Amino acid sequence: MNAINESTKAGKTNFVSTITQKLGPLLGLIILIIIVSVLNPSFLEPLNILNLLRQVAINALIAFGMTFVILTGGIDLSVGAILALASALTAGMIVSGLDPIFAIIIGCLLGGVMGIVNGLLITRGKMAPFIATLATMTIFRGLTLVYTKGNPITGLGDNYLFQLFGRGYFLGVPVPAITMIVTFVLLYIVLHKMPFGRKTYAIGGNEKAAIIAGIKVPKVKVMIYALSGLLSALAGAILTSRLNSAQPTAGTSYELDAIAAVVLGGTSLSGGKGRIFGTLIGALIIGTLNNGLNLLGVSSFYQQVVKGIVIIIAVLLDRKKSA
Amino acid sequence: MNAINESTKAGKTNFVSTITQKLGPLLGLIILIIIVSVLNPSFLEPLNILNLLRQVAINALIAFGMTFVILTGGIDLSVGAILALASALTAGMIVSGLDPIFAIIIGCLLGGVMGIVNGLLITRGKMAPFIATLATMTIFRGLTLVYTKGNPITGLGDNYLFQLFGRGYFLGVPVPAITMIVTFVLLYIVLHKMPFGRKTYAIGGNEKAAIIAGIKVPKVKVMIYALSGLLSALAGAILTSRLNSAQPTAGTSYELDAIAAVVLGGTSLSGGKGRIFGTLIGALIIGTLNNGLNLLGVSSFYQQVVKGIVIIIAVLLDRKKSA
Amino acid sequence: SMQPPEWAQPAKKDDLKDVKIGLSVSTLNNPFFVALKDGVQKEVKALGMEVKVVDAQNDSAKQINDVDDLIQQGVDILLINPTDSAAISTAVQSANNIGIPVITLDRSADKGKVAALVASDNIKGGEMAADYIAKKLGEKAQVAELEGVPGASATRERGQGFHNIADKKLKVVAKQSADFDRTKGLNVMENLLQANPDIKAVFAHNDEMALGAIEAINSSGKDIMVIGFDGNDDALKAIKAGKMEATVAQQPDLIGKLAVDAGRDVIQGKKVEKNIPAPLKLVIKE
Amino acid sequence: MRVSMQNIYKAFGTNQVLTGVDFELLDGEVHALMGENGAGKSTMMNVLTGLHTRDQGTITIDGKERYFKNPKEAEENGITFIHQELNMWPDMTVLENLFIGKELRTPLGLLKTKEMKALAKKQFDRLAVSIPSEKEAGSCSVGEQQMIEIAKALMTDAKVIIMDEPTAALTEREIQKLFDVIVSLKKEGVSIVYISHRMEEIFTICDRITVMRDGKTVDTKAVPDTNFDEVVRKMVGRELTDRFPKRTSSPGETVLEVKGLTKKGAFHDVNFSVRSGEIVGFSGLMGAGRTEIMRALFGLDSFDSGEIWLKGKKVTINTPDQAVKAGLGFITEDRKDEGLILDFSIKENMVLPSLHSFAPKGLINEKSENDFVDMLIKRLTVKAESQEIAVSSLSGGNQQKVVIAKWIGIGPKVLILDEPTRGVDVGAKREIYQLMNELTDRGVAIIMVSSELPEVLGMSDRILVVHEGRISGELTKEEATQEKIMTLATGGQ
Ligand SMILES: Nc1ncnc2c1ncn2[C@@H]1O[C@H](COP(=O)(O)OP(=O)(O)OP(=O)(O)O)[C@@H](O)[C@H]1O
Ligand SMILES: Nc1ncnc2c1ncn2[C@@H]1O[C@H](COP(=O)(O)OP(=O)(O)OP(=O)(O)O)[C@@H](O)[C@H]1O
Ligand SMILES: [Mg+2]
Ligand SMILES: [Mg+2]
Repeated sequence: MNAINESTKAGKTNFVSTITQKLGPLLGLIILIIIVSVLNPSFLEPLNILNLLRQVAINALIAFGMTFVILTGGIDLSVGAILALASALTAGMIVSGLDPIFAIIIGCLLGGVMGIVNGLLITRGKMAPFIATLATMTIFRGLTLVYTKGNPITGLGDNYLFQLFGRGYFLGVPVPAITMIVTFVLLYIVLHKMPFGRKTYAIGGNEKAAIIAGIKVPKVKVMIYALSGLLSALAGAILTSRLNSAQPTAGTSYELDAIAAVVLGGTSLSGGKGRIFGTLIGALIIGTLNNGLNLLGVSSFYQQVVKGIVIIIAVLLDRKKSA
Repeated sequence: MNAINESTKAGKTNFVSTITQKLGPLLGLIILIIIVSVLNPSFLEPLNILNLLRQVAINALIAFGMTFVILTGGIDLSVGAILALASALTAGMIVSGLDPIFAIIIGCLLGGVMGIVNGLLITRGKMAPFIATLATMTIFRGLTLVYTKGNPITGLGDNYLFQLFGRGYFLGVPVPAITMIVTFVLLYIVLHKMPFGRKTYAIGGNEKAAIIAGIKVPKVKVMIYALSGLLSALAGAILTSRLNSAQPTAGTSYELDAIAAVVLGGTSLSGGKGRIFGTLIGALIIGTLNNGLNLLGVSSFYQQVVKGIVIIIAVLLDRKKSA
Repeated sequence: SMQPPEWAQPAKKDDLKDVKIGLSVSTLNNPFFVALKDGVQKEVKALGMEVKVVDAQNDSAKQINDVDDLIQQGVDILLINPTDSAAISTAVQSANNIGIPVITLDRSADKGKVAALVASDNIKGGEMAADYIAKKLGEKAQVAELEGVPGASATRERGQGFHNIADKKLKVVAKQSADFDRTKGLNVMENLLQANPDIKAVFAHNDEMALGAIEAINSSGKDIMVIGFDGNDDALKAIKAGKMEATVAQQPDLIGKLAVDAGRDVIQGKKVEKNIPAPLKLVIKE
Repeated sequence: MRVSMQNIYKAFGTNQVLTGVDFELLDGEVHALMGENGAGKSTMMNVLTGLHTRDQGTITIDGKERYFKNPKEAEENGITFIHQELNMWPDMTVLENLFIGKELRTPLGLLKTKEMKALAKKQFDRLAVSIPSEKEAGSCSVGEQQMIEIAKALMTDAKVIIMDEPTAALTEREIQKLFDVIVSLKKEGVSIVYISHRMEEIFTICDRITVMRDGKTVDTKAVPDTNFDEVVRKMVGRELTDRFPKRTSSPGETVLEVKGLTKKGAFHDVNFSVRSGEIVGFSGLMGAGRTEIMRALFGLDSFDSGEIWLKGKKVTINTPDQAVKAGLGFITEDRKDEGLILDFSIKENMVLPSLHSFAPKGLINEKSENDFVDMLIKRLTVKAESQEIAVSSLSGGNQQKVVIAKWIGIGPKVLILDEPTRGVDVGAKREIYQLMNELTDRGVAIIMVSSELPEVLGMSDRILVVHEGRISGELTKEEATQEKIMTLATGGQ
């Protein structure tokens, strides 16, 4: 019965619900910020906000790619593994003497190639995205360990630009935050102002109808998984710079954080509905939680409990509104 | 295009495809066993087979519950966390003097209760199973750490029955393997010979129609998530007995192994299609891989790569057949 | 620029009366680090100071965020137990930038200025284990090695130390990773026994894996010597009960205590040793 | 069983669907329920059987007030509903489908498969169909699936059976069988609510007619006291002059030519051509293979051999995007499943196949998009408050217009319409016919697959009949009659 009523959306309520739907996650973020800063005013200090933005950047970048994937009704569990493998390969190139910036670019492209593998397994191989990316996650993780022999790759030199990439500031703003914002703007345009975005939504909304409307669904999907891989690798490059090394186990369970950000941002896991702005907010919510709970001195054990509960509450509130 | 063709299935090929579909995973297992035992004959030694069965039991039990969940079109990411929490609680009760067998029973029921929480979030809260169980996974993991303070719980005494439960033999067969087989038979009957099983398939096949047909979908779903929780806790009890202690981080990423077993067994992640016998085979495939790769002395790095590739090949072959 | 903008720099504190210590632990899912944390907290309490604890959950990226957050809370000194020596460098450097002294525990930092490192010598410990086996079982005995999480510094160092001796005096017939995890130690050991029935001894990179291996060995009915590393409660009990041969015991609570003491000295402007060794001892059944 | 519904109100959100509807069902009568798409027929019956709860109003059964909590309770009390949308489990067997939720079981809770099989066979015999009970339901034809639904209803000892468009997917022979069953049920005192958009059927089988409009009852009359035109007038609220508007365009040169199209097991040696401005009707029995031919032509399914020529040039069409590029449009028979993206707005659906023409520089030009959609909405008289509302909230007829509008943007050379008016009410039907005329006036070549003979006869310039995957004959508009088509469709000469 519920399942049927759910689809009940009359024309007029649509407008109102679109508004609350758009503002829902933002409202959640604001409430969270108010709570945290009342409990510990140092949260609002400028340096902390800058730190927060930097901390959020990695998850946000991955989550942007994940947004496209989830909008098509898919999922990408391999993002963390791609991050690790691309980061190891990039570091390897740097150590072997390649120009770091050039290495980062190649690393991102390699991440894109790993994404293409996912995309081909899903479109050509007709595998469920969950299981295809679960398998490639295992494989990429294994390859990372094989490549690094399980050791971190260090000795990345002190190229200034490379260090800036993860740790520096530009006009007073952390560079990773700038990377995040620029990427956001670009992807926002792609998703909401360009045909590619429409196709993404269409595939998630009704794949059969999208095919019949002449959309090259396999091509679009492969491109989207490639995007997800590329962004994971970009996040990996930031991490490599921040950690001044490539860690073989980097990015473990980052897929879950990214998915949580997407869902907190109001995007539906069944595809076709959602917005990338929501994902940005979702990533900020998770970042604020991590940062805020640390500032409040909550033990890491309880932090997990609180994070889980916040996710549930946020999603439940979102449901309520649209019901 | 693919999506549409997929459903095109003419009547005649049906019979053949049902046969290969039923035998597919079994065939895969047999091939795998042949390969491993040619490379290292000690694989087939009786003791190794008994060990293998014991190692498989934990994943298989969890995967049985996961089969029901996936058949309804859901997913349960919290199984590993439930295993850990239930196991910690059980150990806590034993340490505080409760009869171990009694503690195990209570522990399993508590696991069922955790599953009910999942079920209610999904049915009442209308949350997507992925995100609901992702959140409870975090929460249960956090609670486990809070309860154990991050330390293993030891000093479980030497109750003979309790030790038998994870480590003993009955008629020459490891007790966990017996538990697994008995559970399998019971669940096989429930799934294939009783109305409850029909309802499970009906929900996954067409939830709206199931509601109209008068199936109490929320009730069935809650029961299924409870079953999944209960079986995870049972697996936890076996683990506790085997390790003679409760580990705070027990069961990490067990959900992925369980899902892999279900999918390798030919059950579709979109629900409504699959068999529990396949899951048993799937768990044996994964167990054989783990055991065999160890026997062959393959480094754990390459093991991951091989596991991922085997999953992909198995699923692709399955696709081919039914196409 | 590599520095945060002027307007965002926190005001430097000069009131040293109520000292606030920040402790960043690599993980609290492991009794060793729990004991280390407890050691810190106990000493802090004894000295009447205050401590903030954050837990990186074995994630290097989370750890440098954690350190940022500690700095934000205005700690006067940072005790860092790094998840990884290379990865922690940036965090140490950002603390250096603001002038907060750093002391590392158990593991070092590759870069940045560290006032002191308090640690047991893992390489030495690995050597102790190999020496002990060679002494007990004679040279060329067949041994297996259960490795920790690939890439973790403890895995590398303990393995390195072990092989320093074992490669000469023993015959390492198998090594597999069991991720410092008891369950994996059990399963991996079962399988290793199947493949290598003539193993006489096992060196595990930590006690958890050793305890798992013991369960496997017990059910196989074989008599194999197991040496662990860490000296946690369970292991000590097992040694007492005669189930486990020995463990290279660290004293994590002592590491914590020594670190706090060093921190106090740094703040009071006293000179401290760059390397503060925490005693390591081989525990066997008396 | 007598059922009386009085002054029923029901709203979904702010969408007031039922506004004080009255309905009275007597013992042993066949009562037709008629109305435009979205008039609220299905909703009223869902309120009766407890799937939806009413906002206001009273329901009495045999004189006593009675409200069911869910469809199962209604069924246990003798009211069974055969839903408009098939409630099938394609991956389960026919037997499992029949007994879902009411399996027979032993005291131990085990399934009694043998008994259930016997019961199933009994019902299928009664309907004179033979469907193996172990067959997967998804591999049954749509007609067979409909028969399974009917058998399911007959199994319940119902006193009232509600049939919501039961014949939409049945062949003539199957419809006749169904009518026989209805007559015998009536004799047993079973009352039947019969919802259909097919006028001919209503006047054949029903005793009384209730007409609904905009969520209210307009009138209830005995069949002998009314006629076709009166019912239509009451349904649409105005006079409808002729059902099929006059064809005005005259065919030009050949646009599409299909030569020797063959797919083993589906269709063989299919040859035909369509000229610009021409409507070619494809007739045939359900399952004759018409849809499969069109899907292959459009690149959705593969075929084994054959050629496709467009404007005198041979083209390769392996995927739908190639078909769209070549100027083909395809309005599929299942608009919800394949035609529309239900959560998308009218606008987003309409511009989907021609997206790139609105983004010449990469960015979508929203202004030209809006103008274009406004123009289409006006020209196709789509009833909607704005182009931003989701198509899921439109009535069936309006949804179908959106599907057609979608293809106008690509400037199609050939438009394939598969069952363009299935489940669409008389008023909307006429508007769709008019639209087809307008398109042919502009030179579009139209292929219309339809199972409704009056429609084929009324709208086609030329009629091709398909029988078991082969074109069994061609009739001009002038020579075509129902009888001739039926003979060809059943394989006679
Ligand atoms: N579950 C629902 N949620 C929201 N709106 C609904 C729902 N069911 C029906 N409606 C709306 O109620 C109105 C009436 O629908 P209903 O299905 O009763 O019409 P109908 O008379 O059966 O039409 P048709 O002839 O097309 O079957 C439509 O506008 C429809 O969109
Ligand atoms: N997706 C499908 N899955 C299974 N069988 C199918 C599918 N599509 C068509 N069929 C079968 O292929 C045969 C031809 O069907 P097709 O739909 O082409 O006939 P049709 O003449 O267009 O009739 P209809 O009016 O039902 O569409 C039928 O027996 C049908 O059941
Ligand atoms: Mg209806
Ligand atoms: Mg058709």
